[in-house]
Amino acid sequence: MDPIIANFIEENIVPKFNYWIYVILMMIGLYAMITKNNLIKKLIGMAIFQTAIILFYVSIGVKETGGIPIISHHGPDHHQEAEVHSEESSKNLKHNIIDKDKYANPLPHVLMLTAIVVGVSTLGLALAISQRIHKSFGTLEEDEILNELRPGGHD
Amino acid sequence: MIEFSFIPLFTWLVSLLAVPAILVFRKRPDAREGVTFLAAFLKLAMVFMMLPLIREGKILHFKFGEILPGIPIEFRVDGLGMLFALVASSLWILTTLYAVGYMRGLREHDQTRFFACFAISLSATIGVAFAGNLLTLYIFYEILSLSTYPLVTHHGDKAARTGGRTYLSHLLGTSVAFVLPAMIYCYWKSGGDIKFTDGAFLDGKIGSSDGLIVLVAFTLGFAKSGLMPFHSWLPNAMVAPTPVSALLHAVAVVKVGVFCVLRVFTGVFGTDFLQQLDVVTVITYIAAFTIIVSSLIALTQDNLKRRLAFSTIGQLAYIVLGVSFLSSNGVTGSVMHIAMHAFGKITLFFCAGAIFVASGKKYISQMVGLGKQMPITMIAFLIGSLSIIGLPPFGGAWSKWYLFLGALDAEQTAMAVVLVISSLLNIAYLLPIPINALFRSPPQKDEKGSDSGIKEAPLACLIPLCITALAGLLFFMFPGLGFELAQLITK
Amino acid sequence: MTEHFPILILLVPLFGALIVVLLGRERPEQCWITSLISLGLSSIISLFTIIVVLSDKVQTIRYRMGGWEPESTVFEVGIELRVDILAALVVFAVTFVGFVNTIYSKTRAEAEAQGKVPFFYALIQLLIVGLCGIVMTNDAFNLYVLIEITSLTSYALIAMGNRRAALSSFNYVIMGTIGASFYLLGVGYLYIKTGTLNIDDIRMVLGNDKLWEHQSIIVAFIFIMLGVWTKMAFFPLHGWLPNAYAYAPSMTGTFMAPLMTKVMVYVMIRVMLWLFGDKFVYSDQHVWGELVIWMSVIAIVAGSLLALARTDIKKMLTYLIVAEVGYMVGGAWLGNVTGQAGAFYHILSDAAMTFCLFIAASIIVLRIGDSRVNAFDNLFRKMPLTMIGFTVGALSMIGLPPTCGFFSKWYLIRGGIEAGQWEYVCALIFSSLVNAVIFFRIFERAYFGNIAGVKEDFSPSDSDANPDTSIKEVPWSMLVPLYIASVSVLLLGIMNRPLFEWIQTALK
Amino acid sequence: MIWQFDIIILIFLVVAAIVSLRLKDLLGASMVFGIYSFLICLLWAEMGAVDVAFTEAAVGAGVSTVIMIATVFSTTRRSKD
Amino acid sequence: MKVFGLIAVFVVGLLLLSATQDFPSWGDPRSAASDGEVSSFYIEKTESVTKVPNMVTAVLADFRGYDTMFETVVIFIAGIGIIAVLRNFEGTDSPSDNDNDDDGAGLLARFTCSLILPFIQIFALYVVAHGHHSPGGGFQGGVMFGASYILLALAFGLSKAKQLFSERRTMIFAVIGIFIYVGWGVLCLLLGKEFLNYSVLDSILPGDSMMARSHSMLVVEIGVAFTVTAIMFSMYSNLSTRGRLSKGL
Repeated sequence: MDPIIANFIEENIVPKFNYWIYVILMMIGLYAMITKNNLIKKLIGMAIFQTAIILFYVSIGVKETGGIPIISHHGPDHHQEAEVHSEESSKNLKHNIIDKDKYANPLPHVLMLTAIVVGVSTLGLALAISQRIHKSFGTLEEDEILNELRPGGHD
Repeated sequence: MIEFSFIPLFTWLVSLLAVPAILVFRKRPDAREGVTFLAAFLKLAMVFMMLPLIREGKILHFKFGEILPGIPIEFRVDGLGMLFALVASSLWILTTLYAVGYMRGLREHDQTRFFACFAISLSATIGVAFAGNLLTLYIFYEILSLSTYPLVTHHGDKAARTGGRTYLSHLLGTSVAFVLPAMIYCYWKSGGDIKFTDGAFLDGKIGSSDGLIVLVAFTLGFAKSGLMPFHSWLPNAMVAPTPVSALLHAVAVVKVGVFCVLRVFTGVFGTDFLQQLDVVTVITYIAAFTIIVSSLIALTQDNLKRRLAFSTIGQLAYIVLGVSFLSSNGVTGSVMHIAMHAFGKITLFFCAGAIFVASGKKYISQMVGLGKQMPITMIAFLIGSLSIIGLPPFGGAWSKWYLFLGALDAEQTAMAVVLVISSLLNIAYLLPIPINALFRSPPQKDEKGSDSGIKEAPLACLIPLCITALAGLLFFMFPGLGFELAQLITK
Repeated sequence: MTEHFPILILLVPLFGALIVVLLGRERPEQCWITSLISLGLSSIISLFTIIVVLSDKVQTIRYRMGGWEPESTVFEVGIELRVDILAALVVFAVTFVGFVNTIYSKTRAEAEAQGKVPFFYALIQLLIVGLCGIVMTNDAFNLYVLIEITSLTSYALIAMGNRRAALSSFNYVIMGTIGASFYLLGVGYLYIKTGTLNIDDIRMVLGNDKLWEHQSIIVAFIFIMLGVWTKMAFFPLHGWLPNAYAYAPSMTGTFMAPLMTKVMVYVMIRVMLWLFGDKFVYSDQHVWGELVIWMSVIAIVAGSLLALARTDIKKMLTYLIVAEVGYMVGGAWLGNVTGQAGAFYHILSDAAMTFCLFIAASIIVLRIGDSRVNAFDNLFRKMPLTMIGFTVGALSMIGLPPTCGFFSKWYLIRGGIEAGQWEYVCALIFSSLVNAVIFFRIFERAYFGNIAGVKEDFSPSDSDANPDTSIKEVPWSMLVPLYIASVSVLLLGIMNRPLFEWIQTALK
Repeated sequence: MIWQFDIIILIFLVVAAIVSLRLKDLLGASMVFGIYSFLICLLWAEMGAVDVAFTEAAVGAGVSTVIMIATVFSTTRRSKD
Repeated sequence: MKVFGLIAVFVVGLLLLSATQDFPSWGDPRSAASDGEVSSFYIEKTESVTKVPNMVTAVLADFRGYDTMFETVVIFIAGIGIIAVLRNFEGTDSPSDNDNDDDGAGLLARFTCSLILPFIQIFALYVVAHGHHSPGGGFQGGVMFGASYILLALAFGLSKAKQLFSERRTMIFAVIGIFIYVGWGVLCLLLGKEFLNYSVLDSILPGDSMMARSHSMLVVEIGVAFTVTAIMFSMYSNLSTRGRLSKGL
């Protein structure tokens, strides 16, 4: 294989394949949103698009060395004082500072919780609108709707 | 020298305050037109009140409300503005008198709207005449365009609408497209100062190429001056009733156009600065071209008002030409010509209107022998056309003479030739009308036709045109005031 | 107390919305007065905020949510609100337009949202909450959440209209989600490089670490801009706007058309000058400066021409909005303070005049029952009061003194001249000429009517009486907002000098 | 953090996304979309974002799928693409 | 259209990929975001300043509580928006299909549901209450609680569920949820500190100011749970019946 390509893969793909997959997912979702003819399909594409972005954010927060962002006082770094479980929370903070590499970055998770909520709200509202459209046009296919509007609408 | 005074404000306000009164009295025509007359006389009185101060060389000044950084709404009365205000306000009275006769004679509709817009346009005109800075000038210019639109389209039929469309599109379009950016450019170049003072504010602040562009933008942008190629609104506006044509041609609109051009030359650039920029030849040639071409077109027109319109275009070009000589004589000639042409042309229009009211004739070919029925009108027409042509003993002679001198001062013999040729053309397209009317007998077929029973127009129409015709004579005898005011700016 | 004003501006309409929903089915008639009170209160508070911010010692209110002072860190750990004079002005515009529009919707809400009145008022108040939050927040992600709040409320509000409205609302959902998600992506790219979300801190990091030439920052900028442009209907991305605003219920259209796009323009200016900083945006090694100016030129020209081609008045106005957005984008991208300040001043003035025009247009359409311009015969005689208001808005749209449209054009053109972007200047002038054509076409119609109409009122005597009294003026609840709007158009024009100076000082 | 596991899920994700967009039957599409949500929530759990995974499991795989299916039932299952 | 979409999509994708080249490699603990001051502050200081080991909950409900408030508002908007869009009160819908209400699913399904529903709801409550120490919180718990009602509606028919949870009640619950959240913030405002600054509440809550923060988080999580429960159910019940609330799936 061409060494340049191999080098490129070494540099850019292997350590960053998450980003690549998220870009691919996002492209799939965006393509569906733009070109799909069925409204529900557009919405599925929208959901995929949003999850792809969420995936990207979560990937920001990941640490190879870190676990879940919940401070555990039974973890390996607290064996020496496993007996003082009471009032530890104030004490062990004085004794040993928490090693931040042991925990994933919580901020992206928080942001993505909000993003998920926004996503489901948008989805619900859009589904309601598409039901309304189906009630008044009798179809969910964009082209059929536009054909029905053709004589009336002037654009 | 410069002294603060409220009179300019009141002069501007008086016709504006007349508008609500006119609207209030819309059901009682007499009271309504009484209000108009009152306003007109008051305005004239105030202008005369200012006249002595101006003649002493004072400059009246009034400002309020800074609307843009460093730019208030500002009135400033100097010689040029004074002269223009005099012409406009004195002619307003006559035009009103005439309009009363005309509108009632033809039982026009919507007379209230007519008189109200008339008053608004008059105060806009005074605003332009007294404008103390470029923005004020521009604002009143636009107000004038808008307020005359209902007058031009008074009849509201198809022709009137097309005419109005051309009118508004030309005037608004050019002013927004050329004047506004040029003004902002000046504002930027001159560091936020666009006041008219004795010295021009753009003096020495701008390069030659930019100067050329800005100058052309201004001169063409103030399309009310009817310079080609933006002249076609004027003939199209002829659909309006004759008093409106009088307003357009003599009192307000076109004069405002040339007045703005004069301001640009004297107030914005300053003649000396233009001298050293050496860019005005373009304007000179545009003006000369306009003079010749419009006169030639005028020859071919059979509709009297259209012919007069084209002659107006030519006469305005005289004024621009004169100022573009940048010599004191030229400027004097231009300033004088504003007044002279105003009186001459308004006479002609009054006559045209009187003929229309009395006989319903619009076309020159129909007017042969009309002098029998309406001698006074036709004699007045003769006087007016002689004054326009510029033959002594009529006022036009002075302005033409000074324009000629200006051409010679500027060593522009070509332009002198143009002046001569165009005067001949004036003779060719103006004189035949009264001559035929007075001295040739009407063709036989018209004997038993509608011409029987034609007599002079109603008195309200007749008096103003006699007055203006006489004024043409008087200006030849006593041109002093005109000179004096003209000197105030040229010195 | 004064330091709590920003959050109070938000909380009052929020509580108002909750109360309205609770009142709900039982007493729908009280929803109007409730929202009127809450929005009036909110606009009064924002007026006071302007006064506070103008005082020399305050200048900028910084309000830290939860009181998280960054003691051990230099960066903000919480979310903070930042209110300077620009934000205060826009917030006042939002709340005030909301208040006036509530007056307008007194009668329309019952008519156009049968039985859904409480939901309408709740949604409109939440929309105002979202808009104010957008303007005041200083946190990039919080901005996203608030953008989504405004988007969701506007989807629902638009979809309350007829079936065309539902369809256009669906398109809006798709476009709006793409836009918001692009913005979110951009913020993510910024976060992965800078590690903070506070707008000022991000600018600081970008400045300190010289991250400007990094590809990811450039891409982040591009995506944020794309997102914001989609939400503000910048020309190639404007597809969703005209139908959405034209078919929405009238009281919704009158509120959204003036505000949504303008607030997004404010967001764009904020992103350009505060999030990335002018050194990055206007730097020479990026090609986009010229490009965006040209895009805005295209937007202005295309918007004006599309508006010229429309006969439906509401459609026409919506396309004019597209053109106006072009004005503001171009002005913001000129790269000099005059242009930016002009664009910002145009946000306010355009809000005023669009509001005026939309109210007038919806009143006319309501009365004559036909939205085509050809049906506007003799309107000046039939409903003079309405047409006066319409005229003021139209003159301002054309840009004639002394309306505010003239002055914003003045500043924008001056900025264009200073920047030497002549194509932009020409585009501005062209569009105001086209606007003149558009509106005088309407005036001619409304003034003379068609030829037959003229003949009919060509009476031998001097008559200015009203020819036919079939069409009446609308009730005060619609005329008062119209006149408030047109007065504010004139007032903005007269007040332009102090406003412009405040804006300039805030931008410097 | 086993990256092989990670990449397998990612590939499944892409497949699920494409399938749910290709299916002509909207009900099936919604179902596959539910599967997609489950996969992605698995992925997040494995990335250490437990709260996000929890939420996605409850919302994405739960509620969104349910309301989507509800919509499909109350409108139509037909889809041309 | 398809071609245009394809081009646009590929342009976007290439732009994004071109940006990834100067990203920190995936999972790198030294990346600007993960090593940055803010995230380090959250990781190291959270427990000391808020007494909450689950950083996500702490950041969600306290540091960025303002976001979460609007997140709740977003849910609320979705709920009332769906009703506003779908419901039409002119009564154009023929009430014919409203009468014959379904009786839900089969017997077995009902039995199973009646068995598991209590556990679901209890677990939901646990998730809400224990969000400080374990994954979960108001939002997840609320969704589960709402899902339990959805399950009820699926099994026993919507009308049965509406008896327990009528629309009026739904709206009240949703409003109460937001009211708890915002009101709690306003309480801080009234006590003279910034909005949502829980630390001043130690005067009315047991424990020091840090414990006050911890307790306040529980309160706002409960508020979120209220709203989310109500809205999730109303979303389902409106969407599954085109807003007529007559006949479930």
